[in-house]
Amino acid sequence: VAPPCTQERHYEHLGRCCSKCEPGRYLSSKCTPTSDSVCLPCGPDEYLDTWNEEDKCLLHKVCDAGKALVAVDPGNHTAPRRCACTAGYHWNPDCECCRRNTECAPGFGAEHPLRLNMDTVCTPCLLGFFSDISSSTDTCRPWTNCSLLGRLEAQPGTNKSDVVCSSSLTLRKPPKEAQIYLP
Amino acid sequence: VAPPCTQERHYEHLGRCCSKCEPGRYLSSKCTPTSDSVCLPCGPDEYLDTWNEEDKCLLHKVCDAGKALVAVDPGNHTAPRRCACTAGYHWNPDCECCRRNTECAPGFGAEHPLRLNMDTVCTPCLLGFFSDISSSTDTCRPWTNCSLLGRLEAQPGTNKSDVVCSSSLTLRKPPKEAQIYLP
Amino acid sequence: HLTINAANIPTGKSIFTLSSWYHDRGWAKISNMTLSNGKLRVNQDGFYYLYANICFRHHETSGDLDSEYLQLMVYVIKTSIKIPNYQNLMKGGSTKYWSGNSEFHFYSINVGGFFKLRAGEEISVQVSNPSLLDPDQDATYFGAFKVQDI
Amino acid sequence: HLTINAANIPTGKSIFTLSSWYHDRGWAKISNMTLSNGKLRVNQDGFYYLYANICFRHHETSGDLDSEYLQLMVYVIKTSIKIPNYQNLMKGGSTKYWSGNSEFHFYSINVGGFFKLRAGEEISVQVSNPSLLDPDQDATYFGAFKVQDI
Amino acid sequence: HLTINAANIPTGKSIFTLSSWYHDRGWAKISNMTLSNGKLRVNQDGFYYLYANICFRHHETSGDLDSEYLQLMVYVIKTSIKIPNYQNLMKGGSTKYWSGNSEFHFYSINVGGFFKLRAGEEISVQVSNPSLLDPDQDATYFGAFKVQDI
Repeated sequence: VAPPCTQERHYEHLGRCCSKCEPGRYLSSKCTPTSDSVCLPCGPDEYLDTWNEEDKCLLHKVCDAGKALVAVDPGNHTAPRRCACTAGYHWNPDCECCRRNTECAPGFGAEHPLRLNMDTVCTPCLLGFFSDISSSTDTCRPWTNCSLLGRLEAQPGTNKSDVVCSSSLTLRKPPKEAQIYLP
Repeated sequence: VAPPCTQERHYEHLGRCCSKCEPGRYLSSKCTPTSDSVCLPCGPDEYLDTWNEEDKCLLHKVCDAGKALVAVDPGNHTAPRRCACTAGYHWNPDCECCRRNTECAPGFGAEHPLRLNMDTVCTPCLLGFFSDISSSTDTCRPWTNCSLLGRLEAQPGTNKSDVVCSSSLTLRKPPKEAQIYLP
Repeated sequence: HLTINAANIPTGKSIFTLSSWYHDRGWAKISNMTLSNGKLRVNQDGFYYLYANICFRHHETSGDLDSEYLQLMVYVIKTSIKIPNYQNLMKGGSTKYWSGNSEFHFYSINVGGFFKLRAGEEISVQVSNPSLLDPDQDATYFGAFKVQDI
Repeated sequence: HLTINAANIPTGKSIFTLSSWYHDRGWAKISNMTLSNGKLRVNQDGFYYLYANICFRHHETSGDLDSEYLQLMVYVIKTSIKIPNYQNLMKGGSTKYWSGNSEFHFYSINVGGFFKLRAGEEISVQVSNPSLLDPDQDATYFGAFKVQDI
Repeated sequence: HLTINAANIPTGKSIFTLSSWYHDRGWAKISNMTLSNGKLRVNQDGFYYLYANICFRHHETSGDLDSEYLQLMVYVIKTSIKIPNYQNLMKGGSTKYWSGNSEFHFYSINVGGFFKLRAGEEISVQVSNPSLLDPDQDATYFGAFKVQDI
């Protein structure tokens, strides 16, 4: 029974059903009436990631440090290299270049985990948290717990500022179980 | 008598005197020993404004709003489209682009009628007229006639400023014929 | 030689594959190749010289630009039914500062190169800031001609 | 391939049809086409690849520019005895800000395209700001070569 | 068609003759001409169309530029064993102001021209600011193809 001429792994040539080259190899010469395709391995820095009848392999792209790119996957003969922007930058398809990550204004924090090659996602600080700086990495921080320090709250916290504890020490000893910080 | 082979409407081909195509049509095929030229009409957005032996019509230019151009004559199959700069701008052949119209400084007025696509022509304000602004459209304005308002002239006008009438009313009634304004 | 279809310039500023070209009016013409939804398809294997000329322009009457800092780019890309994603053949352009106080800005890019192309492969043109494209036939065009057989 | 006649660079800044090219010295050469007062005339119908490279430059020793805001452009145009006015085949260039405090400014434009030309048609080159033209033979030139018959 | 060898981009900013090109991978290919230490040697007399596309780029992560005022240039030159020093065939480029507060700058140059070349003559490419060269194969390349015999 003639092997099925599946399009994914075969091609038709001179009325014959010949085998394509596997990923990582290119078609050096087509099949002949008497012999099947001749496939040769891709050269340095080249790849082909599909069964193919290409007469040349594809060149790996350059993860150009001069464009703030780093290789996140070096790729090999059968898989393309993948690049991403260096920390603090994200890939912007409009300019096809690495743009500075957005800084979250005071009152907002950077959502974690920070995702490589993606812009910062800023979320407003929830009640009990604050951020008093512009940053593309810092999350909102919890308000200081004055009672833990045996102090009184002199000024309430906002989403942009920490609470201010009174300077004088209260005489009462702080309760044990209150040691754990708010999440 | 063979028709005269006038250059304007005929061309010579294979020793014959053949007819050119009229404006709006192009020469689809030249004459042969046995048949005259074959002319076909121009396609959409195309024109030919002369008797011709062209094998293709000319493309109408684009009155590109993105360059502040508007079509003053859309043109048709036999006449080219004509563009002009939108109001407030004039065609500058140096940059082949629409430049802002010049603003006439105080003491000068824009000559009317304003001509489309041409730069402002500023002329100094004549005696009795003034302009106290920079404008690419305003003409010089006549001095206010204090006597008409039954006032006295507190300050004389200049080419850049109006006369200033005294605030107090004079008792004398203004003479009738002085109603008409200076040209 | 294909010229931009002036009536169908895309808006927006993100990278856009131009799909609407004239092939039969003015300087535009095509032979031995086919144009299908903006892609110039190769019918005969051969060595071709590819070229593209893209003009960008902005006049103050169109209102302010979103940003005065622009990156105006052209990418000539190759796609083929056999290989899924596209490959960049040529790129050109410039970062630009188009300040608000000038009434008119203009910039043109030209790229060209000699490539081995197979029947079935398709050439198309991507640009940044498509809404700034100059629609004149002498401004924005691309093309190819065969120089040698393989 | 025609190179600019360095001895005959026009002055002034308005658009100017360059009429003085070398055709027989340095890299300049001409065959199967004729040069008459700056126009490259086609003698044989055919498909030609046309190209032009124009360089502009200004050194402070030449004094201040009238304006620091410039539009440096090239237009490759076609004229023919049969059709009165000229047609723009290709254009390129850029608006530029050449600030006074830099001593030297330079900018080059390149355009190219594939056109069907008829015997009798003429190609010529217009530029803006002719007095800023770089007179070197490797800087300012234009040319054409026939690729195919019609 | 030769593309820049990304692994071997020279540093520094003075004019540099590029000597390291790919000739056999990606879009790079060569036939009827030979590449020896970065020079493209002509084997057959003929009329050739020469072209070069050079891209420069700078990202703030590479640190500050020595100066924000740059002159980014390409020179395509011809050398031959018979004539000692080289001859400039084509040049292109621009003076640029790449201000520190932009995170990314990019600029591309394209030149092309039709030249009569003799067997034994060699074409090479000089650039200014080599450390700013974009190493992508679609960005920095040069090439030639023969159009006619002499």
